[in-house]
Amino acid sequence: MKIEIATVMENKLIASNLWKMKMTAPDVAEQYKGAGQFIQILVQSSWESPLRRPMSIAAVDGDEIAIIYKVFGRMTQILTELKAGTALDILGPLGNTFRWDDNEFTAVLVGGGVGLAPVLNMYGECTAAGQEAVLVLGARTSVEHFIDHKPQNNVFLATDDGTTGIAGTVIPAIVKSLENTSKPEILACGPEPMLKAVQEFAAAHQIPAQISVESYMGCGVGICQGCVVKRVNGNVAEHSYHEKYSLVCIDGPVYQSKDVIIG
Amino acid sequence: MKIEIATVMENKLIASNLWKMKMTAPDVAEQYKGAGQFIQILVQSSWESPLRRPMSIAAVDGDEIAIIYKVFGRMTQILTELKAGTALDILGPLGNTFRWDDNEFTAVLVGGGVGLAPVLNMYGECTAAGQEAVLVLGARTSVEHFIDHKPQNNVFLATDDGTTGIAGTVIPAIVKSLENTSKPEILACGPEPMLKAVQEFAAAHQIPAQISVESYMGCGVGICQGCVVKRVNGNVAEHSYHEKYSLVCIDGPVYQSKDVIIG
Amino acid sequence: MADLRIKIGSVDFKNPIFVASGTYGYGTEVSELADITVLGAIVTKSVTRYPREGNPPPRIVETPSGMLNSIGLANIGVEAYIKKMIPLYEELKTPIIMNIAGSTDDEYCEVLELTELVSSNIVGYEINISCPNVNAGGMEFGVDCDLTEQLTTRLRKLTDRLLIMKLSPNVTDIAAIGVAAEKGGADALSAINTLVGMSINTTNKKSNIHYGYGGLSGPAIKPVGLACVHKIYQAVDIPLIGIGGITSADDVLEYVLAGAAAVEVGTANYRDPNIGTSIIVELDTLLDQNDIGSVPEFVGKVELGS
Amino acid sequence: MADLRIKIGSVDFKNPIFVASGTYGYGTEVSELADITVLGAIVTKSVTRYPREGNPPPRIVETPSGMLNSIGLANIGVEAYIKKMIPLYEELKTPIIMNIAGSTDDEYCEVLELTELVSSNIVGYEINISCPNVNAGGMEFGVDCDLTEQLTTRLRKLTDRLLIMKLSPNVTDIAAIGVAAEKGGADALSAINTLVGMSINTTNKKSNIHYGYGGLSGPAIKPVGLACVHKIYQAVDIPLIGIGGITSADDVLEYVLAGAAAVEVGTANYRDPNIGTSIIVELDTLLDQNDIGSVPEFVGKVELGS
Ligand SMILES: Cc1cc2nc3c(=O)[nH]c(=O)nc-3n(C[C@H](O)[C@H](O)[C@H](O)COP(=O)(O)OP(=O)(O)OC[C@H]3O[C@@H](n4cnc5c(N)ncnc54)[C@H](O)[C@@H]3O)c2cc1C
Ligand SMILES: Cc1cc2nc3c(=O)[nH]c(=O)nc-3n(C[C@H](O)[C@H](O)[C@H](O)COP(=O)(O)OP(=O)(O)OC[C@H]3O[C@@H](n4cnc5c(N)ncnc54)[C@H](O)[C@@H]3O)c2cc1C
Ligand SMILES: Cc1cc2nc3c(=O)[nH]c(=O)nc-3n(C[C@H](O)[C@H](O)[C@H](O)COP(=O)(O)O)c2cc1C
Ligand SMILES: Cc1cc2nc3c(=O)[nH]c(=O)nc-3n(C[C@H](O)[C@H](O)[C@H](O)COP(=O)(O)O)c2cc1C
Ligand code: FES
Ligand code: FES
Repeated sequence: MKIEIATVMENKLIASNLWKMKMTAPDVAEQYKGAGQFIQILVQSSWESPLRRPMSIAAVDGDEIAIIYKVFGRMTQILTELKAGTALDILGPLGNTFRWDDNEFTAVLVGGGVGLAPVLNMYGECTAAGQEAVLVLGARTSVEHFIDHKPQNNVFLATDDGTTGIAGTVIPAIVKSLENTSKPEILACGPEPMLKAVQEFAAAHQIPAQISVESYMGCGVGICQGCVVKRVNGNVAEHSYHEKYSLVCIDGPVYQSKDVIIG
Repeated sequence: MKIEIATVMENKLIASNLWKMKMTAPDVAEQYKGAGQFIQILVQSSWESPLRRPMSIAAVDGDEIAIIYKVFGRMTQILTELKAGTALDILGPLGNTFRWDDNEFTAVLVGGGVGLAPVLNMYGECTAAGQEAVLVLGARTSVEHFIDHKPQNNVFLATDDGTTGIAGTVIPAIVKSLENTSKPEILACGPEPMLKAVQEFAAAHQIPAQISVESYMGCGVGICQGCVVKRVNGNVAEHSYHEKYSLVCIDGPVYQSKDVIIG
Repeated sequence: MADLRIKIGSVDFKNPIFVASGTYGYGTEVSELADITVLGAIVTKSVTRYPREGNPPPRIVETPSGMLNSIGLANIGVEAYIKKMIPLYEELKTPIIMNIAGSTDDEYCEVLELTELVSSNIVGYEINISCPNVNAGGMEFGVDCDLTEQLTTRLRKLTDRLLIMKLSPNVTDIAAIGVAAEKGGADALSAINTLVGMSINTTNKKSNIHYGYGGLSGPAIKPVGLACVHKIYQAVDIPLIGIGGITSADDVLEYVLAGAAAVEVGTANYRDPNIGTSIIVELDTLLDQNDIGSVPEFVGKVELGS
Repeated sequence: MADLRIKIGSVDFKNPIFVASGTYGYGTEVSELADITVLGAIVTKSVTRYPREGNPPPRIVETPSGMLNSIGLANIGVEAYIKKMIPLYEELKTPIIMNIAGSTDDEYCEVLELTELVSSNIVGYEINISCPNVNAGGMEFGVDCDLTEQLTTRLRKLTDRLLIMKLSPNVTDIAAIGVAAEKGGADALSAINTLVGMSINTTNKKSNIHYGYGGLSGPAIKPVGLACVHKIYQAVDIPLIGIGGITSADDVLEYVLAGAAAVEVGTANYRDPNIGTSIIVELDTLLDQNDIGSVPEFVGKVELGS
C-alpha cells in the first residue's frame, strides 16, 4: 500500500463509453498481489471532489499497471482527458484478490460494465499459469464489447439485445459455457443486477462462486468505515469490528458469493 | 453587456508574474465604450469557484480584446494554462470609462501591478486620438516592467528598489513627469497603496484625478451589492440605493479621485 | 413537453423556478442578459421600512463551492420601492414576490401595509426572518418559535396575498420554526437562508467580511438545504420552496424529491443571470426523460432505507 | 524553525495538528502510509459501551467540496478498545485522545470509568455529544445546555485527564453550549462536528445515505467551523480545538486566528492519510515566513472591521 505519482502511458477508448488507461507505477506494481486488487485515484487536485476514485487493476506488466473504466460522472470524464505523460496520484494496491485454489478446477470468469477489469485481469493470470478458464462477458449491446464471441476458444459474449453472442443476461451464456466444463468455479464482477443473478444461479446450481463487489468508498484503507457490504453470516472480520457488515476496502472487494448480501 | 464565448488567441508571460491574453470576442468588442471597462471571466466550469473573475480590458483591436493579468490565486493560475484556441466564457463589457474631456489637457497615466491594463489601454487611446499623454508605471523591481524608461518619450518608470527608472513609489516619477506638462489630469489604476498615494498627491497639488478602483465582485452587473466602495460625499447614484456606498461594477470602476475613500 | 406548472396557495406559476432574494436585485437590472419573463417568479431584494446603506466593504468573499456575504440589507426602502419598482413590474409578465425585512414586528407590518395600499401585480410576500429583533435583545426572529408565530399572525391579518415565511438554517430545530409559521397562518415556507460563516485572510489577519460573520450560500450548502426541506416537509402541511446551492435541473429534482413544491436559485445567478431560464429548459427535458408528467407528482417522494 | 509546541490544560503537545475522530480509525490502520508519530495527537473513533454494528450502506456520498456520512458509530466497544487498542498505544509516541459516545449519561460514564481502570498513555477524552439521548426522548445531548452541563459535570468527576467536549454546529447558539460545558468543568472544547445534510439520487429517487440524513464535512463547512470557533472563543476562557474542512497550513492559521489553540484534520485524511504530517511541515514554513515565533501568540487575533 503506497501513495505513488504514476505516469499515464496510454489512454484510449476501447468500446462504447469504455476506456483503458495504462500507467507506470513501479511501487504499486511491485506490491501487487493479484486480480481483484484496486487502486484509489486522485483524479484532480481541487478539493471540489474530496475523495479519490476506486478502480480495479486490469493488468500488471512489469512497472506498468492498467485500468479499464466507464464514464459515469465528472471524475471519470476528467480521466478520459488525461494524455500520455500526465502525472496521476494513485494509492494502492488495495484490497484482496480472487482466490486461486491449487485444486483442479475451471475458472468461469464472468464480467460486465465496470466489472470487466478484474475479470480480464484474472483471465490473463489464468492463461499465463495454464489454469483452465472460460470467459463470459455481458453488455447491453454489441458496441459495448471489444473482443469477439468465440465459444470454441471459451470466450462467450452476451448482449441484452442479442446483437452479439448469446441474447440475454450473462446467465444463458454461463449455462452455455458450463456445457463442457468440469468442476467449475465462478469468479464474477459487474453491476449489481448481474452479481445478484450470478449469486442466485451459483446457489441454485451449487457452484462455488467468488464475487468482487462494489461500494461507495471514502478512504480505501479502512479508516472511514464507509464502504460496508452486508454479510450473510457472522464471521467477524477484524476490520469491520462487527458481525453484520464487512469493509469492502480491506476485507474485500472479493467475497465468497454465499457470504454477502448484494444491494 | 453580453455573455460571450470568446476564443483565446494568444496567452503569454510579458514580465515577472505578468501575463497578457488576447481573445476574439466580437460582441464584447462591439459594445466596448473605452478604457476603464472590464469583463467578468468564468475561468472554469466547476462550481468549486462559483464566481467569475473581473479583468480590465487592456486593448481592443477589431474583434479582439486583450487583458493583462497577474497571478494571485487559483483562477489566475488556471488562466495562465489556457492555450490558443481554448473557449473562454466572458461577460462584458462592464462598468464605466475614464472620462475624456474635450478641453486641452495632458493625461498623466499612472499604473502599476494589476492596474496596468486600463492605463495602457488609455495610453493607446490617447496616442491614437493625438491626445497628449505621459505614462508613469510603477513596480517593485525592474523584472516586473516590460517597457523601457524613456523620459524623452514621456514614459517614466519607477521601481521601489531603483533597479530601473526613478527610485521609489510612483510619486517621484509623477513629479518628474509633471515638469514639462501643462494642465495635467491624472488617470490612475493600481494597488491600493498606490491609489492612496496618488489621491493624496492630487489633492495636495490640486491636480484633477480619476482613479479606477478595485473591489471584490460577486456579479459585475449590479445584482449582488457586493462590490461597494465608500463615497466621500452624498451624490446618490441610482445603482447603489444609498449615499454612503457606490457599486463599483456599475457606477465605477472609474471615479473622480476626490469622490471615493480607498481601503 | 412536461407540464411545469405548479400552484402555491391559490397562485398559479408557470414553472417552479424562481430567483432568490438578494441575488437578482429588484428584478430588472439584468433584463439585457436574461429572459426574465420565462422565470416562475422573481423574489426581489429584501425591502425595509426605510432605505439602508448596508455594511462597509468587504461584503463578499468566495469559499470552497460557495461564498459568504454580509450586504447588510442595503435597499431603497419601501417608499422608493413602491414609487420606482412597482410601476416597472406592471409591464413585466413575471410574477413578483416581494421580500420584506425588518427589525421589529411593526416594521415588517408597515412595509406590508404600505405596499398593500397601492395596486400592483405583486403575487406574494416572502418574509426574511433572519433579522435581529431589536425588541428581543437582538435575537433573530427566525430562531424563536414564538417570535415567528407572532410575526406571521400579524402579517397574515394584513394581506390576502401569498404569505411565505423564509426560514433560517441556523437553528436547532428548523421544523419547529416551520410549524410555528404554519400556525401563524403562512401559506408557504421557503428554506433555507444562508448559514453563518467566516473567512480570514491569514496574510493581514483580517476577516474577509468587514464585520466578521457572513452568510454562506452556493453549492456547498445544498446538502444542508435539502435536509432542512425534508425535515420541514415531515412537519407541516403547507407547500415549501427549496433554496440553497441550486445550479442545475438535477438539483431542482433533488429539492422536489425532498419536499419542495418550487425552488429559488440564488448564488448561481451571479455566474449567469440567465441560469434560471437554462434550468427551466433542462428540467423540461429531464422530466420527459424520466417519464414524469409534472412536478407535483414528485414532491417529497424520496425513498429512505428503513 | 518556528516553535510549534502548544499546551492544552496541563498537557503538552509537540504541535497543534491532530487528526479527527472517525477519520483515522483507531490510529494504527495507516501506519504504512503515514508517519503518525509526527502528529500532535490522534483522536480515535468514537467508542461506546458495547460494540455497534453501525448503519446499513450506503453510508457515505460526496457533495460539492464535501461529503456526507452516516456511519452510525460502528465501533468495537470499550472492552475491546481496552484489550486490543490500548496495548498498541503503549508503543506509540503519539498522544492518544479517546473519543467517547453514548446514548445516556451512564453510558458515557461507564466507558470512561472502564478506561480509567487500566493504565494507558491516553492523554485525554473527547466527548462526542452529537448523539441522541434516549432519556431525553432522543434529543441530542449537544443541543441542550443543561444536558451538556450535567454530562460534563459527571465526567469531570471521573478523570483527571484532559476532558474535551466536542460541540455540534446544528444548534441555534453554539457559544451557549460551550459555556455550559465550561461550567461543567471541561478543560477544552472542540468544534465542529458535522452539519446535518442530505443528498438524493434523482434517477432512482433514493437517498444517497441509507437513513436519509448524514453529517456534512470537508472544505464546504470550513466557513461554518470558523464562525463557530470564533463565537465560542468570545464566550469561554478554556482552549478550543478547531475542526472543519482543514486541508492546508493556511486553513490551520485561519482557525488559530479565529480562536483555536489546536486543530483536528478530518475528511482530508481520506485523500491522504499523511496530510497531517504535510500540514505540520507547511505550517512551520508559513510561520517562519510570517515571522511568527509560535502558534499561541496568534490565537484569536483576527481583526474585524468596526
Ligand atoms: C473496488 C472498486 C473497484 C472499481 N473498479 C472499477 C473499474 O475497474 N472500472 C470502472 O469503470 N469503475 C470501477 N469502479 C466504480 C468507479 O469507482 C466509479 O464509477 C467512479 O468512482 C465514478 O466516479 P465519477 O466521478 O465519474 O462519478 P460520480 O458522478 O461521482 O458518481 C457516479 C457513481 O459512481 C459511484 N462512485 C462515485 N464515487 C465513488 C467512490 N468514491 N467510491 C465508489 N463509488 C463511487 C457511485 O455509485 C455514483 O453513483 C470501482 C468501484 C469500486 C468500489
Ligand atoms: C474592476 C476590476 C478590474 C480588475 N482588472 C484586473 C486586471 O486587469 N489584471 C489583473 O491582474 N487583475 C485585475 N483585477 C483583480 C483580479 O480580479 C483578481 O486578481 C483575481 O480575481 C484573482 O483571482 P484568483 O482566483 O487568482 O485569486 P484568489 O485566490 O481568489 O484571490 C486573491 C485576491 O484576488 C482578489 N479577488 C478574488 N476574487 C475576486 C473577485 N471575484 N472580484 C474581485 N477581486 C477578487 C481578492 O482581493 C483576493 O484577495 C481586477 C479587479 C477588479 C475588481
Ligand atoms: C449576496 C447575497 C445577498 C442576499 N440577500 C438576501 C436578502 O436580502 N434577503 C433574503 O431573504 N435573502 C438574501 N440572500 C439569501 C438568498 O436568497 C438564499 O436564501 C441563499 O443565498 C441560499 O441560496 P443559494 O445557495 O442558491 O445562493 C442573499 C444571498 C446572497 C448570496
Ligand atoms: C466518515 C466520518 C466519520 C466520523 N465519525 C466520527 C465519530 O465517530 N465521532 C466524532 O466525534 N466525530 C466523527 N466525525 C466527525 C469528524 O471528527 C469531524 O468533526 C468532521 O468530519 C469535521 O471535520 P472535517 O471537515 O475536517 O472532516 C466523523 C466524520 C466523518 C467524515
Ligand atoms: S473505504 Fe474507508 S473504510 Fe473502506
Ligand atoms: S459586483 Fe455585484 S453588484 Fe457589483
